[in-house]
Amino acid sequence: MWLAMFRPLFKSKKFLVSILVFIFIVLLGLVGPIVYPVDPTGYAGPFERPPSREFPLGTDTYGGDLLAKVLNGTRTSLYIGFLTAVISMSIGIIIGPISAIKGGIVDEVLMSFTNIVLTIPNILLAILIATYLKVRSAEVIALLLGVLGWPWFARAVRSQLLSLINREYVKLSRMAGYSDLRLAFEDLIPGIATYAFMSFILFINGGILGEAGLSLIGLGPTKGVSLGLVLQWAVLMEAVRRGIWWWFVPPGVIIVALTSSLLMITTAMDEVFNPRLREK
Amino acid sequence: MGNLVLQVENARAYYIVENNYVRAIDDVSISIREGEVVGIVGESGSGKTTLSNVMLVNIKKPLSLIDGKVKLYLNGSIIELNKLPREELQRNIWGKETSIIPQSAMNALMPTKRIKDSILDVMKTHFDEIHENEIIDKAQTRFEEIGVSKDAIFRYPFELSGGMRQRAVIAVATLLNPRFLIADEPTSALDVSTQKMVLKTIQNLREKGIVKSIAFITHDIATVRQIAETLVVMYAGKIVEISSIEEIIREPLHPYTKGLLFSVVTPEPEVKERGIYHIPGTPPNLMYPPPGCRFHPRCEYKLDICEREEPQLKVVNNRKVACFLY
Amino acid sequence: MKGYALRPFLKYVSRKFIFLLVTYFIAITIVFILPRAIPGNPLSTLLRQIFQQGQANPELIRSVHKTLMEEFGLGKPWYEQYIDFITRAFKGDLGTSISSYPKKTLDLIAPVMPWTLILLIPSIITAWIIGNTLGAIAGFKRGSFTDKFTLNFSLIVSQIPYYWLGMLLIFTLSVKLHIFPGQGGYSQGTIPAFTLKFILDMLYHYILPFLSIVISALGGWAIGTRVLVIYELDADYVNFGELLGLKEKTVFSYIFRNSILPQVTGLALSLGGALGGALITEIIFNYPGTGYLLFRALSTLDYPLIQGIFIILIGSVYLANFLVDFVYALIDPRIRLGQSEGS
Amino acid sequence: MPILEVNNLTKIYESGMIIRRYIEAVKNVSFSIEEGEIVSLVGESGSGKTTTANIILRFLKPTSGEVIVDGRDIWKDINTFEDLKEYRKKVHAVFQDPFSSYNSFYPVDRVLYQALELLGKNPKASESKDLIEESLVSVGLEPKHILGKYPHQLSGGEKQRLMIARCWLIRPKLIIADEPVSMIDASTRGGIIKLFEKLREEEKTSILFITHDMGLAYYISDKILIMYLGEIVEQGTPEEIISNPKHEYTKNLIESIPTLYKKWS
Repeated sequence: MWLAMFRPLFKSKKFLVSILVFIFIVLLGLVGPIVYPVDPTGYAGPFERPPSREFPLGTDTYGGDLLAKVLNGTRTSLYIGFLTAVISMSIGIIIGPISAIKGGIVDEVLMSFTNIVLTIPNILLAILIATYLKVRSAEVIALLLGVLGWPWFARAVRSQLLSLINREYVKLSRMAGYSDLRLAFEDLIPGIATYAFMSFILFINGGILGEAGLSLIGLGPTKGVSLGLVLQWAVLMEAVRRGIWWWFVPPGVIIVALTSSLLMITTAMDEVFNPRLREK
Repeated sequence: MGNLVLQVENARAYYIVENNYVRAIDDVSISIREGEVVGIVGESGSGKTTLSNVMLVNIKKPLSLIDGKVKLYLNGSIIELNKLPREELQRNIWGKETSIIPQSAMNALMPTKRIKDSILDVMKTHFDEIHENEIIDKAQTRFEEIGVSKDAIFRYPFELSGGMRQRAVIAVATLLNPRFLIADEPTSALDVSTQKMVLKTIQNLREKGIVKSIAFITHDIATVRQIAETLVVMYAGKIVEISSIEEIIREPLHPYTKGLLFSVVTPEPEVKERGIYHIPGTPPNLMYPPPGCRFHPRCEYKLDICEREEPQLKVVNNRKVACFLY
Repeated sequence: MKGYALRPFLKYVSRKFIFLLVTYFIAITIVFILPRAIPGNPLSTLLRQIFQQGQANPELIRSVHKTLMEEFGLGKPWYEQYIDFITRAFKGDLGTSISSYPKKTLDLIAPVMPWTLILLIPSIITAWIIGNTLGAIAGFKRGSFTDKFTLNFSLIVSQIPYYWLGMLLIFTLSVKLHIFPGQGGYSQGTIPAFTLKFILDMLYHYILPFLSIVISALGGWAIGTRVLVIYELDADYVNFGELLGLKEKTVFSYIFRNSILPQVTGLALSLGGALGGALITEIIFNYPGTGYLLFRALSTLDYPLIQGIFIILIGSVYLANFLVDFVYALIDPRIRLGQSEGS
Repeated sequence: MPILEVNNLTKIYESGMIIRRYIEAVKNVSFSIEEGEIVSLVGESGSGKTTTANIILRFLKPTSGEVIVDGRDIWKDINTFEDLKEYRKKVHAVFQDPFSSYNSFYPVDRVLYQALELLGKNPKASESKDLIEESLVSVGLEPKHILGKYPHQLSGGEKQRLMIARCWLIRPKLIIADEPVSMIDASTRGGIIKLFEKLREEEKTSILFITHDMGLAYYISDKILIMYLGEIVEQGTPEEIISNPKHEYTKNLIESIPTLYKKWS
């Protein structure tokens, strides 16, 4: 059944192209640092060299090897994105269903809370919190972004579940003596699975872009390398105005390629699975 | 019998789905005459809604008119609607000569505009120059004729109750006194009390001469029986029987008509007496219709020929039926 | 009659207002709690740093210390600190800057705020209009080349961070091609004034940061509106309108109008994110706005200034949020007049 | 003893956290159903008939009043999961929408396996397979044509028959049939109606037939209850209701129903 469901996805050109791009970048991040084992934080050679055979992406002001930085940075950014997504999703997948299933006052309280977090400008809040944290590991950044990112998902899960719970097949399963837990696993979760998967992808994007933004104003991870940190140093060292394009172009290209390929994957999935968007 | 108003000749309209055809209507001909209300009855998948689109020549992807003609008789001349480009239909035919009361009248009016503004928009398509006050006056008169307060046109659709909204839609659809009006299941979503009100309204349209003739499309014989004189019965993209409604109720000819009529359950003693009937099986997949008569797999009077040859509509005692039994 | 018609509108608007007010209160509370709740007490770290920096003037250090102790009310019970904080915040006293001691935070923010508003408001509105129009056209012509192109373009563009696009624009149009200035809000050496010369100079500097926000923000709107329009294509009023002869143009205007309404509330929700992006864009462009001030405050760890900026920014976001919702309630008759439910 | 007894049932919906709003969906409704009886609950949309059904099915807690099934109060006397299962075996339902009665992720026969599980039978046992085939045949379905199919592969009528096959397996004492044929084509409706009648004949099943269609109610029921704005405004035998309606609402309703053999004046 699942296989048959996903088959039409592989007919979508958009899906195929974007998944290839995504896999390529994931490989860059996972395998790259192994294939190209240069210390991303170390001193590699001459300053501010344009790309050459020796330094495929050139070097920065401190003689750091930019290819090594970009490969390791990709890895960190992916890690942060993934972790952010896990955190946001976990919160959303707890709050949304509780709100939908419990209903009543529980629902109203949880949804008010969700709406408040939704309306608080979360980027600003992330900046503010990050300011007070002296040590910011990649995990802390992900936690910060993850904790602020879940409300829209919780709301969507709640409303989808509400429509599922009132479906007649759910009532029929209950009439067959299903426990709430069994009902959730057999009838409810499959119904929101594709949506949750698509949201997970969007959360990854949020994490990657959020990290880059925080890093750029000096609030990124305090150790290690990330794509955002590479950009931050490029800005601090005036790389843009001094024409050192190899410093700030590659990390940006990777961010955009990564996040837009992920977004395209979700769009392609939506076109296949959402009957209202399916081409006639 | 009055003069012809609209005629569909040998129409085939197919939906193109993944390199295949869904033969939604297949070789269908129908004539509508002045002053008559024709009921078109059929169940889901019978092609009745496709037929309504063909009568208006509202052919949009994935539907395509493979074959056939749609003729409108206008002041002695004949216009072949199927040959007109869409823009021409929009400007000179739709809303002006032909019109429709759609199935879901609840949401048929632009929700975020006052009804009067929607009316003015319609007028702007048909006339180069319009006088706003004149149109509003005229529209208000029509609203009152139909039984909606004339202030309703200054309201948004959501401010009107269900029955009022339905009638406002009827008023808007008939503002320009179209010769031919399609009512596409206009009452199927309504509670019975509202339904009766709407049926009366539609009946009045003809009595007052606002429209010349009406095609009333429905799945419910009991409803159409209150309003139509002639009944067209459709099954699986074909017309199986055309006759006066009284005769059909007295003596249905086609086995499908018979089955359909005897499955109707109304609170009448006759129904309890005759019992409730049903047709076994399910309608065919119109991507692969059965050979011969499309009803033969479900027909209890099936002959050998039914599997091989397609029955044509033929005249039997002043009635038309497509069945080898006659 | 008139009063009756107003009722749903007022109800909607006042509900929004109360909700935003409560949320703002919570946001300020978070601003209050954060420095006190985070382990390692950043305030004492800060104080230590001030001493360590060993600025020459011990008198200055002492008065900075005194002001900070007062403003943060350290030593007092937390609820007194809290009440102090809130009352001062509502009086508009956002504390004293450390890096620019003894200037009041508000006096530092006031002159840079207009720059941010001038950059942000026109650019997000422009992006909203262009993005929605593009998306609506694409949705209306769904499946066409225009649609596919617009969609793919928007999918990529929507993922470009404002600031990175800013970097690319500076590098190509300023550094390489010398068409536009790549930094600042106006030429160095000129003094802000209401002269035509200055305004032209300002606009000249305005173009690149403006473009970088507009281009990257429009993609998201286009994607969203396209889907809304596609949903609307099969709506009953569209089919009925067409069969009454409405021109394609009119039908499009109907669909456009109805799909854009939810995007108005979308605008309200996106403001926070847009502001965050714009702040960083200002940093890239050395644009003399709040973002740049914030960046300075962050690098000097000027906590009172950082807090002040946040209280103002979050407040502005909520104010704008409310205004957008107000406009929304005005233009959507279903909200203004109160749609009867379940009819 | 009646199989179902509903006494002074009231359901008020409340909403709003600060400003509370109340909607009375069901007002003081009382009726009873005897063994083997078919009772129709007739009302237009919004009359509260589905809310009543949901309360009897124990999906919704009433604000006040009691529902007694087979001598036990369904809220007071059902305390454990086992009690609930026992109750589920006694009361079953067939719903309006055959499409949303099936989860599209599973083959349609899942609804039958669920029923076997409820009865405590091992769905994998060969005896179970026989039971399933038997139930399919009894509702006029060809097992080969149904087993292993997914919901979109069956017609609405077939799906509704399958629902009744499920009732054949469970053999409940009471079936709540909530508009079971209103989404089915007229020409196939009769077959499903007959299946309900057959259940009543052979198993003495009581049926609460919820519908907006007075014709169906007239045809199938022993007793008709007319529901309007949450209240039962009139009840009686079909003949009494049709030929001699007392309440204004009922009169108007009956006058508005299109009839087949007589045309409106």
